[in-house]
Amino acid sequence: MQLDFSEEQRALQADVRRFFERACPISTVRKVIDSGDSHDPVLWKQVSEQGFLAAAIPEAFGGAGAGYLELCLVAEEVGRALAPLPAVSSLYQAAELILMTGSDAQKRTWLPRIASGDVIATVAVAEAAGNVAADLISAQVSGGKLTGRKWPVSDGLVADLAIVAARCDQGISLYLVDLASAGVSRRAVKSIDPSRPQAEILFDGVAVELLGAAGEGLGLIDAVRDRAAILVAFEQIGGAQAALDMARDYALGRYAFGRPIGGFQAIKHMLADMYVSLELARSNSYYGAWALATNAPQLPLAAATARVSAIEAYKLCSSNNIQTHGGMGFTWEFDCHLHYRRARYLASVLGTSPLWERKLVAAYRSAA
Amino acid sequence: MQLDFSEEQRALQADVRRFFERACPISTVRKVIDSGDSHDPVLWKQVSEQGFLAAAIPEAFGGAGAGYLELCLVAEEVGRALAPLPAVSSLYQAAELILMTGSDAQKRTWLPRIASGDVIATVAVAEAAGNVAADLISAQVSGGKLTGRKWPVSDGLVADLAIVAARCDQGISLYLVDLASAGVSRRAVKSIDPSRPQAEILFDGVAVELLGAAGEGLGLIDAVRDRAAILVAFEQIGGAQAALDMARDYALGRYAFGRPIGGFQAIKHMLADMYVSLELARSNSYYGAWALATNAPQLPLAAATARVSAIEAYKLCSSNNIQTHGGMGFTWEFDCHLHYRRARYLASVLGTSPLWERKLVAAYRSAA
Amino acid sequence: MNFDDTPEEAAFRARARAWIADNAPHALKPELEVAGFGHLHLQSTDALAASKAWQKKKAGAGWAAPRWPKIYGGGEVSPIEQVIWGQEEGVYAKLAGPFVIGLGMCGPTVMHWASEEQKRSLLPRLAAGEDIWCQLFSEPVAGSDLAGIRTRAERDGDEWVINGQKIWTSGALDADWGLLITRTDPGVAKHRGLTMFFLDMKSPGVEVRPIRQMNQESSFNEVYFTDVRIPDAQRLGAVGEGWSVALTTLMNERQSIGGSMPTGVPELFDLCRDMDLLDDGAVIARLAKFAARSSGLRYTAFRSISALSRGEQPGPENSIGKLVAGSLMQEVAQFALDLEGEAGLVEDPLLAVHQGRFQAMLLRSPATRIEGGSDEILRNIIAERVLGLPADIRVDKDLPFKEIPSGAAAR
Amino acid sequence: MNFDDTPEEAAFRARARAWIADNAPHALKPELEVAGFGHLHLQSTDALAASKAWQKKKAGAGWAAPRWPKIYGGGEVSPIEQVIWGQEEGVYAKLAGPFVIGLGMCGPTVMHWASEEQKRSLLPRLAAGEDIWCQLFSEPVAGSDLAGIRTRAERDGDEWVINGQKIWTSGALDADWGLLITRTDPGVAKHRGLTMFFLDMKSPGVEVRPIRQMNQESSFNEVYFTDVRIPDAQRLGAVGEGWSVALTTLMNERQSIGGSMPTGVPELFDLCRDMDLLDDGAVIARLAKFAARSSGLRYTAFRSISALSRGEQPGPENSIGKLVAGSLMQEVAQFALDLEGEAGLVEDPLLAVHQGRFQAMLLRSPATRIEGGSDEILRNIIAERVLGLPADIRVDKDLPFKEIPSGAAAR
Repeated sequence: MQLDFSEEQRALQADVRRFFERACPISTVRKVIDSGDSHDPVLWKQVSEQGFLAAAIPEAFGGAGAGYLELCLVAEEVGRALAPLPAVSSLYQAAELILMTGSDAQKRTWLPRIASGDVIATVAVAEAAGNVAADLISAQVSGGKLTGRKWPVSDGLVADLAIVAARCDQGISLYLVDLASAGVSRRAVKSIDPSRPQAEILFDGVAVELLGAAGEGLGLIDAVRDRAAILVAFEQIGGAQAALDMARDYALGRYAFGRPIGGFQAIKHMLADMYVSLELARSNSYYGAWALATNAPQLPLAAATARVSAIEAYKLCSSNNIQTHGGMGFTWEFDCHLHYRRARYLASVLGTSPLWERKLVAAYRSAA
Repeated sequence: MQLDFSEEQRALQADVRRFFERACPISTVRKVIDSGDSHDPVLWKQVSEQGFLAAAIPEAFGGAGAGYLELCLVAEEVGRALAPLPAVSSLYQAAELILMTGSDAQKRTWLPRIASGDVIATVAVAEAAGNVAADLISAQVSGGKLTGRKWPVSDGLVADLAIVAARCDQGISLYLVDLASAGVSRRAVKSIDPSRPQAEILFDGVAVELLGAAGEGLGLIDAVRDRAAILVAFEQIGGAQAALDMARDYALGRYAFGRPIGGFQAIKHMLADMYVSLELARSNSYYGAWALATNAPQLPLAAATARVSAIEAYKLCSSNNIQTHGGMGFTWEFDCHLHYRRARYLASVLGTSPLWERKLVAAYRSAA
Repeated sequence: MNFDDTPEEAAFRARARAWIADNAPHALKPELEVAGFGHLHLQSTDALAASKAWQKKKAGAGWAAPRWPKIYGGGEVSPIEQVIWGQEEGVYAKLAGPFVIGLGMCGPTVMHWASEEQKRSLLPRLAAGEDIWCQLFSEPVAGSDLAGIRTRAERDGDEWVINGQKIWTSGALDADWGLLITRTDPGVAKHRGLTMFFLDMKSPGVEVRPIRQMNQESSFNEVYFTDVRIPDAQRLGAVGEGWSVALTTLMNERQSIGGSMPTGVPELFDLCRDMDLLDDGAVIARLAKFAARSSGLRYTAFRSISALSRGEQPGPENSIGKLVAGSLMQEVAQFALDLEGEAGLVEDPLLAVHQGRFQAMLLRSPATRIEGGSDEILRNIIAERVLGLPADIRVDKDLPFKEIPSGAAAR
Repeated sequence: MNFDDTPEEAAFRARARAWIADNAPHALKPELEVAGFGHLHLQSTDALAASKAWQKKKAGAGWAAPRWPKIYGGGEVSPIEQVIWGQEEGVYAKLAGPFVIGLGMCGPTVMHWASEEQKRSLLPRLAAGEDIWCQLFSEPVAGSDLAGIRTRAERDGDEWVINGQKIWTSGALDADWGLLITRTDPGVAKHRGLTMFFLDMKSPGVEVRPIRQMNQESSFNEVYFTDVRIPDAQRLGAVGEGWSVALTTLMNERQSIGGSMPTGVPELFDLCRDMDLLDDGAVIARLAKFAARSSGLRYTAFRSISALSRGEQPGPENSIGKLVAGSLMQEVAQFALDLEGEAGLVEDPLLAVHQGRFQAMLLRSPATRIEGGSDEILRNIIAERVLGLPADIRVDKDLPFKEIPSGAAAR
């Protein structure tokens, strides 16, 4: 049994980590936040040239063809570095959807450009409060034209391509929409994690192209989010580990009452609980990686399990990191809040815990 | 505003506490447990003579006529002393039901005998796993005869009178059943809290008498349990306070690493959390006492709120009391497990948290 | 048990209510009602000016510092009357923000330690909102460990020369006066070498820099002192007695009774109702537990008020408020965003669900769990003062201050 | 990433499986499958006799103490092979209960500290189940603080005379030998005055009294020593070196890898299915969180096995098992009883829901959170050994043992 990554995979991860340490120090994250930019284009170009995030796109479509295990480890480093990149939108979701259900022509058209970073793609499903559900979707396609309003759309302001869930005669379908088309208007909306910006997009009779079978939109979203959930879980454990490391380092260096605050049991046990939560999430995520890489029938259960525990671990680690830092923890100047915000972004972006708890129990049930 | 008890009421409470300290040391509780008895008959006789538990039964029906606020404080002392008495069955539920909905004749027949302790009454609703619901009741009355099986029935082995929920043509009704009647058979079943024993009762064509309107059984049970929940909440805060006091005293007297274990933050903060939980429950219970005593329209909300927080407080205090005691905490010889068991009894006996959470939200909703 | 006023309380309440009806700035009411956490912003007028105007008007009728002696600008009401006043003042109390530190902490300290002449000159102006006070206690290396402060005061004739830095000072930008704790002798044990002053915030060498919080507001400041001079007459208490003076201030910090802190629970109910989630079992379970805690806080505050009404000191139950409210609000916010789905990502008040109030709670609540005593400090206080458990071991208690290990963070 | 054996592992597994198919007491399988926590009880036969028979048979083929040198009765297999053996042994491992302490803790200590002659005489009998060993460490006043033990050993010629009391000794009633830590010098610091022995449990002056637990089982005993004599030849390590010897024992305590501890989660799923609650939102929310923790434990154990398979030492992740499992099982039990409604009051296996298994968990789980390292001790271990945080301050570290404050509980 090897529920672990190989030495080669660990070596790749170490390379990716060194790359981000060099190319994406926290000042890069803050520059994106302070400027109101969508992402860091230089970093994006470098990452794309390295092929890190295109690890799971087959070489035939311009990807690195390395595989999902490698992509999981890249995601862990993205999370650790708080990298301001449209990975969740463009790679974990849009590229996966096209791979999963696109026609050969669609794959040839889009995947190489997504892999190269020339095209940023996103997925636009939500329109209102609440997790994704058919009755919350009123965007509509008739006569090949899309009309409706989507918000929030992650990376929506900078994306070139959107995969939009909309209503048609057969139910909810997915459509490829070139966001440069006539009839598209969009604006930035303030995001809880300004390093992962959100947009509102209005579609007013925009020409679209069907992706996948008509009427199967929600099933496809569900399927792709099982896959994305595992990649996001790796971002979460990377982020949680970074937050735990920050808290530990601060607890060792900060003195009160003549000793490091990390010597007080209140802090020691809080950090121990963070560690425990993170290890549980990590182990579940490794299992998820196996299920993703092997396309195992256990994928839905593994994805939901990884996601539920990774959401919890990153929430706990990022908020207790603030608590460990005391007053400095809630300043803008310290980086604690960047993890707290990112933890919330990652907890929301593929649908929130209540949705995944349902999925977990449903999957467990059908597995038993 | 006085969300608190009066000096006179506090003086009564002090009397009751002194009474239980004298008449119900922990050896009395253990005697009931070790002997397999249902309760301590000597203590029951003394309590009945003092009229403590009949505080809220009007003098016209043989009670003390003091009132519900007094009964709440008595209940707190019952809980603190872990008194092995059928108070929840006979007084908080059966007597209340008869008071609430009994005919004048029924009141005259039963209340004086319940008040004097000569009759122990109980309520028999459950028949299966799950909180009370119409479809879980299959006991049935036809032609004035009851047939069915009830379990668990608190104090069912020793009770003289049962109020039984059973199916009739109009739905679920309540019936008074003399347990000395022909066709009644019963046996003790092992209880999670052996100081509060349980029974299984079989009814095979037993003559019964309707209590309250036909078809309104579940509504009546619901209404009486709102009232009983507040009294039980006082037992719970009494028990939780006793468990917290035990843990505090042990933490002060037990040394490890050359100092009292109560000086370690892990123990200090655990005890602080117990205190916080208890204070929240106490405040909610005081509000519940006000609602009970004044028959306020807020009673259902106050009852559910008090019950939800008192269940939580007693669970937390009784399990952390074990944890504070370390190895000794899980021995039979130490008293920690008596609170842990009683906490579970009181959490189950009027229906469990999920039921009361529903009631709380429903009441909040209709209040808003 | 009742929720009624005594006849005396009812009479007082009627008087307060009538005065408020006649005098409050009713035009501001709608804006005040929707004002959220943090600094008060008003559209229609300058918030500080509105605050000062209301405070001044209250002072004229003895409502500005209700408990204080009249001679110092107060109203000499009883503790329970102060609570009733607060209930009646309602949303207009939000205007008192700039004066809270002065009225609640600096004023009582001045009243206890200053000369009669100083009291008569300072306190009525404080009460009337003419002077704003701030509290210069915490330092970058001394938060929970307040006695570890390092700002130096060195005697120079009839004056003291101050150098150092304070942090987490609310209202320092607008303040006229500051209550300042300094170290005058680093050669003795940490609690013994401290001395307290009050300082003219316009003195040369005082520099105030706002701190930007994670929620992008600035409720707090850093204050730097470079050779700031204070006359010895502005010393409160003896040289080296500063810790005793600080305890007066801190004891007053924990005395506020009346309202319970916001928890977000009513707002969460509204959200669930609007989203039609009140029949969802998962929602019910969480909501009920949240509501039970929130309700427990509310009635705990009522129990304290009841004690005041009986003329007693409230018991220790009052100490749980912030500890419960801080993490409750954080949990409520996270759960609300869980319900909002992806829409929870949007902070924009114009677009976000319920005007982004849960996003704001999420970003504000971490500060609540730290400011004015962290969760960990509060649990220690409950364990030690309420439950009587032993104090933590203090390795630095008897060391000369300058020999106490301070780690890298102190440099 | 895979769940497959290496070819070598597969060959080993086949060998183990074949041997078990030929040799295991298959008639006991149904009873072993339903056997719960605590002491093993069998209807069909005497459990201790069955245990000894299986252990003896395993010893004959080298499976009894798989990792040990053959010369001491072992099988000289690799760590991952031991895990595979455990997987294949399955329910029959429940028969090993009486030998777990001896094989896991006493044996390795003897192997490290005893003379060659002693090892050759003691260890093969231990491995073969001919001798049962127990561990005489904890005392009423020394639980988490093990180095605080007070049982005295005083030298008398070639013998030592033992007086005192031990507690929490598993298997003392059946034990032939005990590993005994004593205090030989109360005048030096607590860790320095200790000496380790092994003791014939049938010696005069040894008295064993079972402890009744809250769940009415008796997994543990008190052991009293009155002028018990031990030859000096049965000393392990030098006089005063007992703490080092004890560390050998304790390090072995934490090395068990392979299965994750029971959590009650699969049983809770079964309950919910039987009660038709798997569509209830409140149930889903709790169940999913429980399942995620339980699953996390399972795959954490898999990660440790993977490390063994690579020939590495597992990382610190293995330390979280009991900490998570103990409180998880307690929460699961409470929640199951919440679902059972009033029926949850019944403990009777014949009547209770699911044979009373959740009631049994409720009454067993508090012990799990304490035995073999309390939750608090485990958090300290994680904080210090995994995260590198400072140790607690030890006020008693340098005091002579007899001067260490011990409080009323020690008397």
